[in-house]
Amino acid sequence: MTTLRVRPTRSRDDSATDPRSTDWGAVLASISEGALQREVDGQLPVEAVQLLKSKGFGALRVPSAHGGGGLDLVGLARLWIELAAVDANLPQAYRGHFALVEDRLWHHARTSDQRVWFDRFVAGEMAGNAWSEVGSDIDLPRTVLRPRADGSYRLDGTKYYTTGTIFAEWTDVHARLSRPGHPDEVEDPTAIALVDTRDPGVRTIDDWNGFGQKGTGSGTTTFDNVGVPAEHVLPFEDRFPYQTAFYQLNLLATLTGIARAALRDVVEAVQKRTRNFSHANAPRVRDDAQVLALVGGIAAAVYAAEAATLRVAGSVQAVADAPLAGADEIAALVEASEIESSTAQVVVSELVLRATSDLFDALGASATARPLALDRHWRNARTVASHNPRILKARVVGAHAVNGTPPPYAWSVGGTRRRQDWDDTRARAGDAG
Amino acid sequence: MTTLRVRPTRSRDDSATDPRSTDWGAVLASISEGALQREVDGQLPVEAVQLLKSKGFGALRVPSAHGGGGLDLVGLARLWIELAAVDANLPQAYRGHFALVEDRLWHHARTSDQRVWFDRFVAGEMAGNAWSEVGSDIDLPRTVLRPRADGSYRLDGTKYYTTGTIFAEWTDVHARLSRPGHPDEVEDPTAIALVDTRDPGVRTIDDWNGFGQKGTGSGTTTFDNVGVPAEHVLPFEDRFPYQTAFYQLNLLATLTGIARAALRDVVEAVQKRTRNFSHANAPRVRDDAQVLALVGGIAAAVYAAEAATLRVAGSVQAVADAPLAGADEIAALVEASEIESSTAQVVVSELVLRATSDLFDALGASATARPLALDRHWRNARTVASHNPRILKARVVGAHAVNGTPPPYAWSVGGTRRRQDWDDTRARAGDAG
Amino acid sequence: MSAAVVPEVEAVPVLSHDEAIAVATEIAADLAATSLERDRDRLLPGRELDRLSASGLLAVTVPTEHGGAGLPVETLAEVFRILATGDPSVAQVPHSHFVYVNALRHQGTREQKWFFFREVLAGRRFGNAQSEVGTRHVRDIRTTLTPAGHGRWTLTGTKGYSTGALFADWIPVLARQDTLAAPGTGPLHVAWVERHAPGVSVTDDWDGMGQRTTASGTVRLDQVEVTADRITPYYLTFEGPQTYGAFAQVLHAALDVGIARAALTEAAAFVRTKSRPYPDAGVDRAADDPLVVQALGEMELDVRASEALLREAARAVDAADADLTADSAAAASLAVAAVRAHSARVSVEVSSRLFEVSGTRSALDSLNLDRHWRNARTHTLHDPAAWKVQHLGRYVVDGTPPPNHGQL
Amino acid sequence: MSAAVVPEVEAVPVLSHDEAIAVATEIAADLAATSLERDRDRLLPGRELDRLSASGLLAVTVPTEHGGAGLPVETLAEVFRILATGDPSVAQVPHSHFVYVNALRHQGTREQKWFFFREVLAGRRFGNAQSEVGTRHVRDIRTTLTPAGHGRWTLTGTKGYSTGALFADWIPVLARQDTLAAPGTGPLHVAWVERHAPGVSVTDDWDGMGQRTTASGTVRLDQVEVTADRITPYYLTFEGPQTYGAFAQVLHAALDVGIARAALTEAAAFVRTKSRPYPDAGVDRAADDPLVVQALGEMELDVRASEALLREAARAVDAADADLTADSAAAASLAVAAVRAHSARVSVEVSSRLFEVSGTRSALDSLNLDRHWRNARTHTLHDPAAWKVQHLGRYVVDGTPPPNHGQL
Repeated sequence: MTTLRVRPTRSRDDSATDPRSTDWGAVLASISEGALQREVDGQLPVEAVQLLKSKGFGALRVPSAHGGGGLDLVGLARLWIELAAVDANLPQAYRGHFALVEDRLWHHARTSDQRVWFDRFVAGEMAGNAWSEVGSDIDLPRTVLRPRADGSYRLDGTKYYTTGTIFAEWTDVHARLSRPGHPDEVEDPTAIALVDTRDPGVRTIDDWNGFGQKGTGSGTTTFDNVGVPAEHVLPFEDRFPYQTAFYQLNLLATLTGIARAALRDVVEAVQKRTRNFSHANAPRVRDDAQVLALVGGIAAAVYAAEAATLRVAGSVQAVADAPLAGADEIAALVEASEIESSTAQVVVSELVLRATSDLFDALGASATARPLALDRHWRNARTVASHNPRILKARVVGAHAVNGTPPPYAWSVGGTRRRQDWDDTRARAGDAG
Repeated sequence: MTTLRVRPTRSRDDSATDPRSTDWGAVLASISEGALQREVDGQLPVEAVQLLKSKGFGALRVPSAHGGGGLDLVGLARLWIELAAVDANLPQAYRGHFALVEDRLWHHARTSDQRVWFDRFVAGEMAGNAWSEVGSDIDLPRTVLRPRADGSYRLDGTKYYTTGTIFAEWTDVHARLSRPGHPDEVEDPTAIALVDTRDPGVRTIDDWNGFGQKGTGSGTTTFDNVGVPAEHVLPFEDRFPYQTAFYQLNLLATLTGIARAALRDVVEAVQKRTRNFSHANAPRVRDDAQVLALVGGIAAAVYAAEAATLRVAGSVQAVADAPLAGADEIAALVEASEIESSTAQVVVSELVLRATSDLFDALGASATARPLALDRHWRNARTVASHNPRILKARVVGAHAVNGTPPPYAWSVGGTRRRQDWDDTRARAGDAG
Repeated sequence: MSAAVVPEVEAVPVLSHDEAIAVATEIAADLAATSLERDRDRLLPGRELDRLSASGLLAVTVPTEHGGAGLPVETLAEVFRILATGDPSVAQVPHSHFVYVNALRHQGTREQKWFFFREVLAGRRFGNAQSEVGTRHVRDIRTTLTPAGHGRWTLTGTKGYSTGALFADWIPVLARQDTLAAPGTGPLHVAWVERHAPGVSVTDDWDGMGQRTTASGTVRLDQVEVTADRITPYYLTFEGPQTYGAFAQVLHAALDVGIARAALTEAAAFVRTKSRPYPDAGVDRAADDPLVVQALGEMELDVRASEALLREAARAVDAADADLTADSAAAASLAVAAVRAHSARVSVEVSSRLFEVSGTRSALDSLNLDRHWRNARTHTLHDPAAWKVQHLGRYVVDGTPPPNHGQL
Repeated sequence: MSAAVVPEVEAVPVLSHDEAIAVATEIAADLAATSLERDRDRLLPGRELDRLSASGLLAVTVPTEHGGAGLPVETLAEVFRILATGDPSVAQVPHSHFVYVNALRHQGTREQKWFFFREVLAGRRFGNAQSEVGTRHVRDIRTTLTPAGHGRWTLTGTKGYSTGALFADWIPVLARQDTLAAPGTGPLHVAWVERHAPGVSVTDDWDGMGQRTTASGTVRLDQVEVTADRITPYYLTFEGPQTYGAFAQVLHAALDVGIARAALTEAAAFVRTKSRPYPDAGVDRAADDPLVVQALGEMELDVRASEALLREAARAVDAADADLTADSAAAASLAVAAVRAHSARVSVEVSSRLFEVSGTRSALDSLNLDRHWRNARTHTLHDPAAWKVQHLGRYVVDGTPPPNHGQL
């Protein structure tokens, strides 16, 4: 268990590199260097996150006019894939961050100026996620925001699987909004609190205990009398509507990157292998037709997974492009993107899991040596895939194809919630809670 | 065996509809209507081809400035997929045509004005293919062009699997160029002759005898003293360099469309099924979780196949966009597109074959009734897939990934040839043989 | 009884296990040589069935105390498998025959056994008239036996997918034996009617994409008179542990396993004798391409696995017959479910991969190599493998035994 | 001989088939309860091996004429499979032990048999020192026996992946018995050295991602003295038809089949007791979700197919031993190749699908459920399944019998 915190690398004035001028190839190469050792040692990718912050990674989606990278979601998904291929933890660690960016972009386009947030993102500030609780009703979190006399709030509670928060300056907290004079908690609305993790009442420990994706920083975060200004408390109903598809896109890109890493490693290992079976097809392993066909199968899995993931990115971008559309149109675009992401997952998770397991068949027993950690690809893929059970997704897709059944509206891994009504929220003034 | 010929529907002056104004949805719906009956009756899609000609289908790639549709290859691949979903024969029947269009586009951009051909395409004229022979060396076809005194040529020989030629005004013939005074045939160059099928010396019979893709018009064409003007005889070396990848793209799109047809039919059949097993998961078949998951799996296969196919289309378009690039750059783009198309085939053929066979598991024994012809999807997919053996493709892809081995330069199904050198041809004056 | 379909023999041979296997192997080889044409032209296999009857193969399960060979299910399943490697359509025709010989063993009266087993030993065949088309589910049966007085009953109804009825001497018909008071609700019985009895008509209207010559037609029963001694109580079969369903299903599995082997044998022969090697494979014969060899090897191990499961399932049915308890019957049902689901998957896959290894030339219509896939795909829908898998899954997760009915 | 690893018994029990299965089942249950910790903390199974020795299980293949149980391969393969369901690392340790008991039966002198079988009946274990690291291929052996005069030889070399050597009493070492004239080219022999003899050292340096506690270390042999009566001619094994390779391989297959069953059992238990149903599945228990049940059913039928192939392969080896010809040996090799390739695929798949049915919670490190996949993935690389498939494919397409060597 690690209890570190990646403190911000600079003040807001000391701006990070403009992401448009970043050489991402060099950044990826640098992150790649220590990745295997981090996995073997069980270390969080602290320096890698620092590097990403300093290079403007978190501001890639911020419009260029506001100092960001101005990237669309297809471009972002492509970069996520590349990043996952060098360290599968990182796109997932940044998932909550990019969701908050997306939320701010949506509101900026619809109703309210979000330049203050754009500035933070451009300054390298990162957000994590703090939505999950254990054993509580999804519509009634135990983490509570209580109004203070000055109009601000105090936040108390404990969140689990707070992916990315350990690295972040901000965390995005799902909480119950307690209302004085309304004693029935069940009636309370829920809200999103954007919490500054530099507050001394915020503590994060890395107690994530999965056999894969060990460096995502998915630990436990406690909030003890943490002050939250009113403008950082947002009605839950106003959340950007394509969060479900966006989260799935992040997982798809991570899976695809893992497969790419598996391909890279198997190609290198085959190139290095000198010893073949005496009755093999060719003297050199790298000329053995069976080995080559196996590697070809993995390459094909990567190709198809990338194609499907980028296609999903396009469908999510279509929602992001329609902030001012009518409620029905937004709902239809959201539904389409969720069905597309579910559809892609059915194939992608299978292709990637198979690729990460099959790669060993091109190699010998020595490939199982623990210092090589070639099993991390399967362990990572298996862990990511279990967020999106293929069994469930295939049925959702089939029910949509046959009966037009809309996908379950999952706002987070494992939960479902009521559908948003965008007409209402569009009429409202802003984000203040 | 059918021995019909689809005569052209109009003279060149009577132009077909501008493809840009065509409602392709309506055209596809119209073609769809008779497709099942044609399959059951073993009829060629004659009227469907007529309709496509009259709507400007064959001119979709011709630049808008020259009266064509100005579509890029991604758009064309998308339409091929949709067309294959309503009649799997048609994109394959048009494969040779679009290859000739591509060849003319390439030369128009590089060296010589091809407006005369653009006009023909815009007028609805179609080209078929006549390259394959039986048992002859690929570099020494038995079909021969002999010079006539007037500078034109006469063509004699027999070609097999002349896909599309039975429907077409033109056919694209690979032939040996006999040279008076050079008695050693082995030294003869080969050429492409663009032959007017309305010449009385050209005869096509539909003797294609496969269990799938029965309506592609892949018959035998004989040439008996057929006159060919000199400007219709093209040096083989000048053929557009991305024909291999282009052909593979056509097959990929056809496969993907077949899967889409399978999905459409299984969804309809499940919706209609009333009888379930007494110990099934749900009273209605359409609510049965196992059935829905199976349909979802097929939908996911279609999604991934489409994504991969369209990605390949993008890579082929990248070559088409570079007619004036240097030889090395063209060669690199060609190689990339061939590797991409081979890579996609490894996954797509498996996904599509599985989908077309699995669909029956969502249905009952009554789905096997011959009048429903639900097996046509598997028969069609199996026939198309055997043009691109997965076994071979996986090895090609693996050899490229591991050893950087370039793909075999297959100019046609089953054959390989020497690599083209584009520097040479770029320097030449034109197409004349 | 029609002279055309009953061989002119007094009694057919009583075969030992080894003889049965040898005879089946010989007949299968002849069937294989002509299966292409039978499928293509839909030639119904009247002569082939007469040969089966005359060979004694259709009598191998008549109990020894009735003068039969009394061979176990293990032998019969292997005979079915072997015949299916030759022509699975022909092999499927006598499926119901054996199921009803088995039913007589379980539920026939002494007199019925005496009569019908003698018929079988004389080379007579039983058909099948069980399923009904358009009812809510496969066990919703509307054909009725209504009382006609004096120990006589009247049988009326329509049956579909009646495999073998066309070539049968006797057609056992599944029907509800009604009282006049509550028509349509009586317990299920089997009424035995002669193929050419008044009121019985059989139409050859099967038009499936595979298993084309099974002669699975429609049987119409219009006020057919049946005497009480020709009625057996079907429902009693399921009032205790039984292997009736497992027996029927293991024979179905044997057909799929046979189809898989036939497809693989044909694929290997094609690769060996006709396929061209892929360009750039660097080999002279397709049979030397390690990737083609690998694909054939994968197909072989899948087929072997189905064959092994078939043998184990057949032995499990024999073991349950020898010592019938709820546990032994459940074990037999699960073993049969396993081979049924496995062979469904493998027969479809191997008959499709045939083309993957054989290459483009194998897709010619004249070779009719797609009949293996069409046969597999059609026969594997006879009843859905998905349900066999459910039963296995329920057993694994909760120890739930499979349901006690005729489909397992 | 170390007191720490040899149980304090005069002679171990001589077990019947039923006793062997019962004892293995009991030990496997105890192994299963502790396998999680052994894998996690890499606790070498010294005590567990002593229990195996004391139980008599390691002596079941000593021939009856030497006072042993003389149980067939069918029993031994089932014992291996059962032990592997408990802990496949522990089960793998005695693999070489049985292989060398088998080698002695084939190639030992009368005196060697008398001596070593008595050792086995006294509970002694044999290790293994066969593979060499860094040579060109697996059968490129550089360890040598050089003549030292007076019927003595000197053994020198280094062996890797020496499963079981650490806990062995005797280590049979594969070496070339050289003449001084042509060193490094002599025929392969097995030299038997005591684990703690001068010049023998065993290092526990195995660090694989799975099968972590097999004690597969490095054996260094530095001028170890060996007398001529402790040398058996390995090369003779392959001069005629043999089942030596098939015997070794069928036991490897049994380990994979056991891993697959262990993974499935654990998946079913997890689904039954711990998994939450998927939202919107409309069921109260994950175990009632038809799609989860379906997945478990598919896994069950794959595991059953591997189990059936294992039994058939073991019986084929027994049959070849009873009547050894080129054909019977080839049939045994092919049957073993089938189960080896099949169980390799199934053990990897089922141990991965465990997570598909169990859901997100199953991925916690503390549960260590991934050990099944790590074990399967590691052990299935022991020698590549691809080659088993090639041999099957060559047999299918050309009737080519498998090669006659120790790997099959």
